[in-house]
Amino acid sequence: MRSVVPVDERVAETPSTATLRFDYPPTAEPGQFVMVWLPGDDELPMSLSYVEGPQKGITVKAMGESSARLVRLRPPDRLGVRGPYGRGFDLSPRRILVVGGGSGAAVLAPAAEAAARAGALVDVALGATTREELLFYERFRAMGARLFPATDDGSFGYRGYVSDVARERLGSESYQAVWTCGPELMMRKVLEEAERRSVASFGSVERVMKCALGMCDACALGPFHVCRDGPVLPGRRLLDLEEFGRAFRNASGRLTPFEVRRAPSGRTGRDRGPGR
Amino acid sequence: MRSVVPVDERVAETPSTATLRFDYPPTAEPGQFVMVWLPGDDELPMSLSYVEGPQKGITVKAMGESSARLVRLRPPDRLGVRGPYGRGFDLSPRRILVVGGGSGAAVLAPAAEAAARAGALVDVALGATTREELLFYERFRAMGARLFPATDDGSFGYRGYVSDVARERLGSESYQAVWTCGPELMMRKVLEEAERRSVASFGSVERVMKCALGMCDACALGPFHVCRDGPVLPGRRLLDLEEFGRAFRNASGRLTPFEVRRAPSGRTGRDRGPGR
Amino acid sequence: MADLTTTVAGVRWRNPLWLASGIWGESGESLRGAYEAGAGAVITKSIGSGPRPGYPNPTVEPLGPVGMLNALGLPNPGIEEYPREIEKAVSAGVPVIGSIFGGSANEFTALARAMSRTGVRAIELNLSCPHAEGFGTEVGSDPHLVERIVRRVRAATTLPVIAKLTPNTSDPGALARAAERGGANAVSAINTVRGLAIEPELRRPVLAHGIGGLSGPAIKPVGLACVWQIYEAIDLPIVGIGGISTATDVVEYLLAGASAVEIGTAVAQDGIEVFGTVAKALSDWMDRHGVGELAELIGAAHPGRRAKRGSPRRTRSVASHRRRRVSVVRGRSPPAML
Amino acid sequence: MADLTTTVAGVRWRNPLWLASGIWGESGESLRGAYEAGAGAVITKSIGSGPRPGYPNPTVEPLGPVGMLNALGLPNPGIEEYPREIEKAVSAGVPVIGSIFGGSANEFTALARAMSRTGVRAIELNLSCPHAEGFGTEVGSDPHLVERIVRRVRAATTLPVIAKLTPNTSDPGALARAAERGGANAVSAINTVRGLAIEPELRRPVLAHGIGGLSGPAIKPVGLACVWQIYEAIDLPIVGIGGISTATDVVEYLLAGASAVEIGTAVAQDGIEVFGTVAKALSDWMDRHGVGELAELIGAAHPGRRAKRGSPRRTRSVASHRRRRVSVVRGRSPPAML
Ligand SMILES: Cc1cc2nc3c(=O)[nH]c(=O)nc-3n(C[C@H](O)[C@H](O)[C@H](O)COP(=O)(O)OP(=O)(O)OC[C@H]3O[C@@H](n4cnc5c(N)ncnc54)[C@H](O)[C@@H]3O)c2cc1C
Ligand SMILES: Cc1cc2nc3c(=O)[nH]c(=O)nc-3n(C[C@H](O)[C@H](O)[C@H](O)COP(=O)(O)OP(=O)(O)OC[C@H]3O[C@@H](n4cnc5c(N)ncnc54)[C@H](O)[C@@H]3O)c2cc1C
Ligand SMILES: Cc1cc2nc3c(=O)[nH]c(=O)nc-3n(C[C@H](O)[C@H](O)[C@H](O)COP(=O)(O)O)c2cc1C
Ligand SMILES: Cc1cc2nc3c(=O)[nH]c(=O)nc-3n(C[C@H](O)[C@H](O)[C@H](O)COP(=O)(O)O)c2cc1C
Ligand code: FES
Ligand code: FES
Repeated sequence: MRSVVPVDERVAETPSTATLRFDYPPTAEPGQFVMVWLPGDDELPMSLSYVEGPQKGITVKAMGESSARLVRLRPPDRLGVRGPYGRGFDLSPRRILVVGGGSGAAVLAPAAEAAARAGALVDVALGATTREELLFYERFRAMGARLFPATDDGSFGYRGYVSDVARERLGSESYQAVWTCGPELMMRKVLEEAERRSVASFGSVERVMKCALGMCDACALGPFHVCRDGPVLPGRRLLDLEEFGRAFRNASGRLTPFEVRRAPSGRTGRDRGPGR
Repeated sequence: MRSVVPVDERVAETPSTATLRFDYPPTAEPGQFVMVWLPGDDELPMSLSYVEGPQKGITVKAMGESSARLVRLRPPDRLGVRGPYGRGFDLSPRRILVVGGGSGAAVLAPAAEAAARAGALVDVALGATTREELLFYERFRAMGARLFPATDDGSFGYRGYVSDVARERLGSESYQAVWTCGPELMMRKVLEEAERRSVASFGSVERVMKCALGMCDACALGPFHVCRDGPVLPGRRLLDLEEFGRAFRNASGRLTPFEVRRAPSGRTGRDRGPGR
Repeated sequence: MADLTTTVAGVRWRNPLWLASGIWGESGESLRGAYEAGAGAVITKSIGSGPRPGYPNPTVEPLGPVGMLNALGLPNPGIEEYPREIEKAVSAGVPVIGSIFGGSANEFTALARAMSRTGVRAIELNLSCPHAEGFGTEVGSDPHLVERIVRRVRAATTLPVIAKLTPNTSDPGALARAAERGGANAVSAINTVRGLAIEPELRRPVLAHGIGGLSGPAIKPVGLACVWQIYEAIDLPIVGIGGISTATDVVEYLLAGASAVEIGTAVAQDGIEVFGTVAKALSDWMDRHGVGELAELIGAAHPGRRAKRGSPRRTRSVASHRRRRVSVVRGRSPPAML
Repeated sequence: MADLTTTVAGVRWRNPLWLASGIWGESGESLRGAYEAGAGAVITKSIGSGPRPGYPNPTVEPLGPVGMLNALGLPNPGIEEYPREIEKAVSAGVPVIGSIFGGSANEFTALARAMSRTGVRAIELNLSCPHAEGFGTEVGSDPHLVERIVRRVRAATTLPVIAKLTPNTSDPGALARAAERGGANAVSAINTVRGLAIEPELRRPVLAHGIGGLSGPAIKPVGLACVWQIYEAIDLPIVGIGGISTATDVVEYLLAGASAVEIGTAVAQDGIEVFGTVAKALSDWMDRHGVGELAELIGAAHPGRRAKRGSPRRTRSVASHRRRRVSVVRGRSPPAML
């Protein structure tokens, strides 16, 4: 029920992020994730950044020790893979605003690609700390999306939060759906804005995962189990949850507030807690 | 993997034999058997005397305690059933001599029926102790077979061994196959005669059965496991086996000679050992 | 409509389908969700003295139709933190059973005291932790320790105490008798069966902890055998656990002697809806079979019980039962060996 | 081409895939057939002092993908009769291992003496019979009895002695150490896991005997865990048993510490051809993975063993192994509980 596969190809996407491609035939949908075992180390949930055909891909950002080791893998290093798990995006809307922060673009890219291929017009607000950390910029371009970049340091596109870019977009044009993935505080802002304007919104959320089978309760988020009901959940439902954007359950199951770090430069740091 | 089914219908076939019909959808071939559990009592191998459609049937002769209890069941008494198991008859020959002794007709009838329906000419040498014990006489007639009955007491048809009738048939006409089921000494004679005349021959044999899955070795007969390789085996192979017609393994696995009882009247009794 | 209520440990529960410990058991919302989905009672994750993150991943290995292995390592927020979660369920009227684990009778006793103040209706003792004073085996595989822990906990709380027994033993009946002597109000069985998975390509165990616990369809026969043997050994009500996912699984456990059951791994396969689905199917099964209440089924596959069907609980001695079973089931004198 | 030979109990066998006791084990022709199908050795049905018909049917309950339950009741023709069957296989050059069972050390000893005169290459002790002096549990779940039986048998024969251990215990390592102390040349594990099936329509156990033994896919994780723990506990070669049906199953057992394996229930699913198929697939697997001989795999999933890969058998103490395993597998300090 678990496959061990060699990494076929590694693509350095940004200084902190790499895509690993490997042969894993089970069919998957954009937005689903797999559990990736780095033998001798941890097993981490990773969204599929490439979902089509037998060769799948994940795009990993070095955050802690395990993800950093994962980013450093090279063919033919081996991975354990199980899944895919969870529910992905509804691909039917024809006018979509995609809002990605940091490694969030990993899960948004294949979904946007599928929607674009089916004829949707896709706008992408893409945020990162700095220009070279903008993930999948070229990939979004290649699928015909309009890009609205934002960097914390202003090295490319808008200087500041990608959520501000998203707000601007939602004010300027009318979208059928907003998809977002990134730090939870960012997602909360984006989803609130979308809901305020009655645009259907969906966020891909992260929680600590152990079983990925909807039983161990590690990923509990209000009434949801992110591994089974998510990771993609409707903004409407997420915004109802007091925890969303504020707290997560740590490995012991204890509700723990996200720490918001501020870098000396004053830019917004990332949430501590489940990745991104 | 076991079904418990009520007896839908009971047909008294002869004074010692009854057919029990029950709903058991798995597909089966003529010659295969099921393991029939009489709850609180034994579980016995029984050939399917009706193999087609969801309603199967077994035709049981009262031999020992368990089969006698089985014969007395009435709707809606319940049975446990698992299977079907084993290999049945090759139904391709177009000119077939069927030789049945005692309850042996139970397994031969559905096979003959299928062959006749497919266009084969079927002759049936049917033996019993006495007229009213001739099993499935009308059923063979209804399928268009020519019947050559024999009774030990001469109350109907030839007086004497059905194997003698079979020898006469094999001398008079040319058959493509001989199928037999009955006491092993009888079968041995029939198969020998067929092989002597180079007619392909097949016997349905009985051995003690426990697992019916080809593992416990209870039904070992030379290199064969009757539950898996049989119960229908080629005469050519059976005749090579010293045990065939002479000995069987009892429940402890010990090779035990068949006892041949002679009734006061002088007619051949049945083998002691696995049924019929 | 069949009556699904069951009485275990002196408490009447709306149905015999309980959420097993460790499943949907970390958050109050989940406990409540399981009850709303149809569970008769919900058991918390096993709670210890302090917060534990558990073992690193991989903590679970799915084994297809066989079930799964897990070695989560008893992650839990600890007895100080956890009452907040219980409160969320209890305040919504959910009958919660608090599961606790410890390494010694003292630890169990302190936990039981604290747990008793949270609003739970009963306490389940998870006796499957390594024996601190022993060598690798579980606390719960030593009848003396089981008796001691149960007795101490019994004295420390007014709530009903359910002792959850391990299948990793040569004699489940002996463990059950120990729990009965200690004063347990019920026993539940089984916890997971010791198991291991190895990844041949990587030449190492899959689970970070190595050895884990097997659950799901593979262990249904093991759980049934334990419940059967425990029913023959003691007079307490039994909560059956292991590989249950359908109404007929439940009926088998009831017939073997269980008064209620717990469902765990089936939640992974069928979702939390399994409780509602199985409750409905069980009620239908009972209607179809003319069974009005669960008492008609509980232990009814035991020959002694069969003979006096309808009585809620047999009182004859174990030995007379044993004799009777042999003669009724087999109808001949018993062979001496398996 | 990989070398499939393996040395167990001082004997070199052509491959590590042995026919498990109780499967194709009543007739000499079957034993021979299993060897011709590719088995490295064949183990007889367990033989007792006199003929036994076993329990009445139903003796077997198929459980689909999970495996099966059986309670055959050790049918066998007895030690006086059975040598005739062994002779048919031995005279054809088949390496036969004689399995015996008894209720006491005396009975085992007498059987071992008689078995030693039949031409078998080794003796396997089936220790899973009810303990005559005890209460319901198996002879083989009591380390003292195991040690006593093995020691007596060891003294009564010059043939290698393999002690077959039960999984129905809290501590497989303790049983293995008892067998080692008694002088066994190898241990095999596991026998079937205690299990039960109930027929809900009929409200009774399916098997005539009631409790039976679970085998097949369901118990593979259980067998692997036992082999793992036994490897950590003793220095004797181990024969792994339980749920094996493919080459990767075999590799998993080798990695867990087995020097050979036995295959039973898979014969029901895949036929006796399973031996030839798995032998070929194992050899291919080894070629594909650059493994020249089995010694490279045996125990290689144990961290201590991984560190000194290539050495045929580790010699370090159990305790140092344990420490090492924890640090290598987990890379952090060990949590205290399961
Ligand atoms: C559904 C889902 C999809 C994801 N997709 C991606 C992706 O496509 N790309 C990507 O780079 N990251 C993704 N992540 C995040 C990723 O799983 C890790 O959280 C991240 O890589 C950091 O892991 P780490 O151990 O290196 O970091 P650490 O700094 O060691 O961990 C960061 C924090 O996250 C928690 N945490 C993270 N993962 C786990 C876990 N599996 N089990 C327990 N605790 C955990 C820890 O408690 C810690 O507080 C996804 C997460 C989820 C839940
Ligand atoms: C493949 C097969 C198909 C059969 N088909 C039919 C059929 O269609 N109709 C029919 O009437 N009979 C059939 N039989 C015979 C039937 O299974 C019983 O053997 C027969 O009914 C006598 O059983 P009893 O217990 O009543 O007799 P008993 O006199 O108690 O047994 C007769 C002898 O047969 C042995 N024996 C028979 N069955 C078993 C068993 N299952 N396990 C262990 N030992 C056994 C006993 O050792 C005893 O020596 C078939 C047998 C086999 C093997
Ligand atoms: C993921 C998981 C976590 C578990 N955690 C606990 C636990 O914390 N305490 C406990 O007593 N049992 C725990 N168990 C055991 C279950 O409660 C149950 O006894 C076992 O899984 C058998 O039931 P099942 O086959 O229905 O899953 C856990 C089981 C699983 C699968
Ligand atoms: C039908 C059957 C009969 C068995 N008989 C014996 C026996 O006589 N002696 C013995 O030691 N083990 C016996 N066993 C146990 C097997 O040898 C083996 O230990 C067990 O089945 C686990 O292996 P498997 O999963 O490959 O079947 C029997 C098992 C089965 C299924
Ligand atoms: S990770 Fe276990 S329930 Fe979601
Ligand atoms: S009945 Fe068991 S092998 Fe045929």
